[in-house]
Amino acid sequence: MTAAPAIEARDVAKIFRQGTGMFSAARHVRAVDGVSFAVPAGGCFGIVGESGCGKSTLARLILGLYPATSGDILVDGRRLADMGRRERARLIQPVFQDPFSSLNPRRRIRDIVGLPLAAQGVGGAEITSRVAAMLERVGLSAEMAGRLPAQLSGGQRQRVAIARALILRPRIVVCDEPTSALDVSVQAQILNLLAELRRDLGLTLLFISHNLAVVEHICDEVAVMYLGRVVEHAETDALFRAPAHPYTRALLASVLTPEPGRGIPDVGLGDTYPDPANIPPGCRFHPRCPIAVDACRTQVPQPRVLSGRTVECLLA
Amino acid sequence: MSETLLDVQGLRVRFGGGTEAVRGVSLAVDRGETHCLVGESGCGKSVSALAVMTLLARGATRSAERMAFAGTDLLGLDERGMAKLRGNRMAMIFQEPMTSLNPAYTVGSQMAEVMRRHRGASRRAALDRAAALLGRVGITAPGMRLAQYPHQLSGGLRQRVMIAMALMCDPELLIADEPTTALDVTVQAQILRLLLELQRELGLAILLITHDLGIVARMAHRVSVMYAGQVVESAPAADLFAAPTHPYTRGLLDCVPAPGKVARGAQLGSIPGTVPRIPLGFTGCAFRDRCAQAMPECSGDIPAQTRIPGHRYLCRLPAGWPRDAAA
Amino acid sequence: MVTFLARRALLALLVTLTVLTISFALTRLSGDLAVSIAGPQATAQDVEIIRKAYGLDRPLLAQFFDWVGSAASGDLGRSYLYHEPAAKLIRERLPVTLTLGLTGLCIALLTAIPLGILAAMREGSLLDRAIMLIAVIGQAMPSFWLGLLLIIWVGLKLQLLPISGVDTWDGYILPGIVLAFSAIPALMRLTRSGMVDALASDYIRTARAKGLSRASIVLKHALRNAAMPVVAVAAVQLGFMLSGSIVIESVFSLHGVGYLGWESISKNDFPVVQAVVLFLAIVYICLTLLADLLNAVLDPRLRAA
Amino acid sequence: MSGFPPLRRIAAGLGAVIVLGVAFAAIFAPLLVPHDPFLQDLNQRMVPPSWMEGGMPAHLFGTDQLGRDYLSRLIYGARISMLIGVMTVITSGLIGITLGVLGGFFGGRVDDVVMFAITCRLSIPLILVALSVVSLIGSSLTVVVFTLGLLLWDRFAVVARTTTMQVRTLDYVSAAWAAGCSRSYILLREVLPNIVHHLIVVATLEMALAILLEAALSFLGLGVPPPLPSWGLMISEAKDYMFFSPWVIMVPGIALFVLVLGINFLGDGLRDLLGATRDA
Repeated sequence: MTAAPAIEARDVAKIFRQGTGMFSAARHVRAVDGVSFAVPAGGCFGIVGESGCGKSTLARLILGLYPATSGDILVDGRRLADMGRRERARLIQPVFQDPFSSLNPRRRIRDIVGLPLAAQGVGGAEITSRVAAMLERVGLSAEMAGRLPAQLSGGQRQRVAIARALILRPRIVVCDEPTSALDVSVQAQILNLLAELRRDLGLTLLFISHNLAVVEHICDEVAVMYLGRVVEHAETDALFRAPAHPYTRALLASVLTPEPGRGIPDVGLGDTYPDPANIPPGCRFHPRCPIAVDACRTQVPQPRVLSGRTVECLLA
Repeated sequence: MSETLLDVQGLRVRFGGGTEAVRGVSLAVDRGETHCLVGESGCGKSVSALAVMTLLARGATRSAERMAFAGTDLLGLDERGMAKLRGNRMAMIFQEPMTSLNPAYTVGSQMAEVMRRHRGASRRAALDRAAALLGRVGITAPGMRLAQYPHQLSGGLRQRVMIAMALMCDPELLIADEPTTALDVTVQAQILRLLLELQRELGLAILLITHDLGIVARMAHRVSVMYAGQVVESAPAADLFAAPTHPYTRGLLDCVPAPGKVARGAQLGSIPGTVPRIPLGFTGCAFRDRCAQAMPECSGDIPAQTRIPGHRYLCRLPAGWPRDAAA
Repeated sequence: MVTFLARRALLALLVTLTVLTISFALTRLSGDLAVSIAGPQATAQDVEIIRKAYGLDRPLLAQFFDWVGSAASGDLGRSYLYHEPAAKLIRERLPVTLTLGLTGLCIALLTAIPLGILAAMREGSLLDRAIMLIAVIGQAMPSFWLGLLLIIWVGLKLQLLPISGVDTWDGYILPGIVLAFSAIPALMRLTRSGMVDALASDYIRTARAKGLSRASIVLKHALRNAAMPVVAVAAVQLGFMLSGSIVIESVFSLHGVGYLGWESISKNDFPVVQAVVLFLAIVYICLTLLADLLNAVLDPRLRAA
Repeated sequence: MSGFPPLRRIAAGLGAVIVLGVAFAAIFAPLLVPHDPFLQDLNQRMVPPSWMEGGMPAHLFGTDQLGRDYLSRLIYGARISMLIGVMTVITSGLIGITLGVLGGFFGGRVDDVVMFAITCRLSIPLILVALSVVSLIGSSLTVVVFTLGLLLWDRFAVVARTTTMQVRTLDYVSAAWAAGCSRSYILLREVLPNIVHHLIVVATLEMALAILLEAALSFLGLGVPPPLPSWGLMISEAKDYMFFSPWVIMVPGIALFVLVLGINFLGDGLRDLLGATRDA
């Protein structure tokens, strides 16, 4: 393992100032608060967590859509912040959640998929042939090229988004909830396509989702985020077999597999909900934690390495 | 068998412009049971529920062979008569807790008005009942919550408020339309657990609409699987999961990634294509274009078959058709 | 809420200052103000005298700060024409304009809101289209022309109402109607679209699922939410009406603030022009502040800010 | 969708016919007029329209107080209205769209400045300031066009700003950033085409407003200077005679009303066709 990881995050933080401007009160939201991880080339790294945990912000930081407030993101050992937009585009591409807002409604599929090529200054004829080949690769017929997004179904749109992401042959694809807006039958099609493309093209995938079953199916390694921090990080099998953090345990307990008669588990969390604008002192999970002790209210847990995993919990 | 509370036969809903969203749906909900209506988006499950409540948007027309609630013929009721039942004996909660509460009024006032309307209760009495119910649905400090506005509550709390509000007049039937789809998974588990408890305690009948087979498996006594405006398979939950018979039901179950079921990176089962648009006057099986078992006869009339008593499905195939043939 | 108000007040102050600057710059656009005031017959000595008398020989910046300083203390300058303080002139004319504006607003609200609600409840029906047609026609009607038509038909031919003069209350009806006509289309469309959105919202479905009465659903649950943008626009419209009254006051020979502004412009009475512009701007700014406050009362979500 | 309601379609078609008709009259005015619109004939003053008692076939809409042919003046008046409408929309559109798009796209301090400019503009009493400017600089067509253009940009700015803000946050714009597109490319190719339908609708509203405002300014005697035949000026010059011959204000008034109505119908039709929303 001498090669640099494909993606590495070093203590990355993003603080949003909400309601900036001179005429309204500012509010600081710590969306991502000191996150570190590394993904080896060809790996599939899952990030799970509930709404407001900062996983989508992290995705946008890695895509270079927001500048990080502090910390570094490295791609192939080089700082993302030092790269030009074209170079960055050749390395990393996104697939977003909502296939309805991720395609420009006024452009044809050909132009949408060819956009990254056009941005690199590739000529028209080459774009046409490469778009046609890529559409076929993601399972769409070439005649789709002339259509508008409104004429496509949700699953077809997501295939178009994948084609756009892959047309530059990037090393890394960041998938932000790529299937959560789709029906289960279509979700399975898209997950199969992503797995196949990853294998064939040697892609590194960063896979962000709230659906643990999906992450378990597709990822090698998983990080669990809570209020802007990674609270547990391990290889998928280890994490699912023996979760160490009480939040991971609650998340896993909440997965409802289609097994009749098992009932609904008690996840043991109270009725308070996390608010990234108002992060509690001590362990940020303590207000909801079923096993919290007094120390959790005041003492901030540090990441600890335990039998092949990293956990942030005083009691783990 | 327990008493049937809601009995719907041959329900059809048509929208202007000639699309039929619901094409002859029949379902029955017994007292104290949970009946899950499951299907993908656009299959007509929500429209069916709204049709039962007479809450369809303007421009939609409803017809049915029979629609009865606790012996009352719903088809014969006018809007006024229906309004007397709604919120009183049959209540409904919705998918979007963020927008389902009126942003301009406090939680307390929105809850109290149900009881004031149906029971003529005083404001004081209605608020007391509201506070008691908020406590029952697991909200700490109900008194404080009553005075708050919806935007001050998180999604999970709002859905608890919606449930409490639905229970204000002790309904016999609760229709829950994707009540946890907009919520986080941990909150979803909490809300579903709450519904189970309330059902056991109050003897509620629940018509639960969902697209999530995991929820169906954990919640349902009886399941109806919908596809393109029809119920294609209906069975007791245990039997449906043990012996899914309609090709669509089987395909749907294969699509769900379940931890430990399919090896990592291996192909998930999937259904090719997308849900078709069904034009007026369509005959035959709506699933035939996506079905590996399709035969030419599938464009003709499809018989409703019975696997075992209580387990019906809408397909030509025999009950025990071999599963492997799907590959 | 307090910081919200403080920030709004600060913004209002900044806007006022900017308008102050603009209205000052405006009167200096023509080049030599003294020449304009003196009139075409004046000799060079006359102009010089006038320049001295009004302080127009001093540096522009000094004149500006003088004017801002005195405006801040309530002194809006003296009229060249009436030789009276501009503020006094405005105060004298204000009741006419205010009565006219409020009459117009009342007529507009009483017409627009019920019709807007009706159109929304029957969305897509013939009634809805008829009501929306009224809005389009109202928008196309030049107000001064409508005023003249009403004077001819209602005032002169039918002799129902007085056509000008302000001695009695009924003298305000015709100009009030004309003024209302300019605000009705916007208010009506806004009420309608607000009600259409509200009636299609999830919380109205909830209200129906609760079995509430139709009156309660429409008037309590939908209207309250639809009213917020209407309130904001009504305040803005009142501001427009006050400044738009210049046309109507001249058609109906009502001697209000608008008429004063027009008279001063045509007679080069610049201190009064400046004062009227500033006055109307401040009225508008106050009205929008008031609308923000009202909306905060109506919408609990704004109170938290 | 049940398609476009036929009644609205008829209205939109009617609007298009009216606007195109007036534009045609404006462009080809010299070829269309039966008489010189500026030629005074003091022997034939206040001749009523030809269908009324005392009317003359040579003057279809009669003559004014100076004996000028009313129809000819009406046709030349169309030039002024259309010119004012189009030029004002171009000027104010350029100002408003630039400000609004910049504020909406860049947000932050830029947006604060834009919002402040909009607030200031809205606080300025429109007619009064327009009148003052025209009175101070001297009335001419150019002055009126630029005064209105410099004053009527607020709605363009508000609509451009809010729609840009909405579009900016959509994922296809994020995808374009991630694809390595430049800022100007994203602004011009990804954002602008998706707000332009809203702006077209605003343009029709502003055109109607500009035409009405010019008429009002001319009516008050501080718009287009005589003897140019502005419709507003025609009404103003004729109002002393309106009690005895009401047609003198009816003819130009109806012309003004019909043109603005046509523009509004066209705007409503475009709104339906392009799927824009009304109130922004």
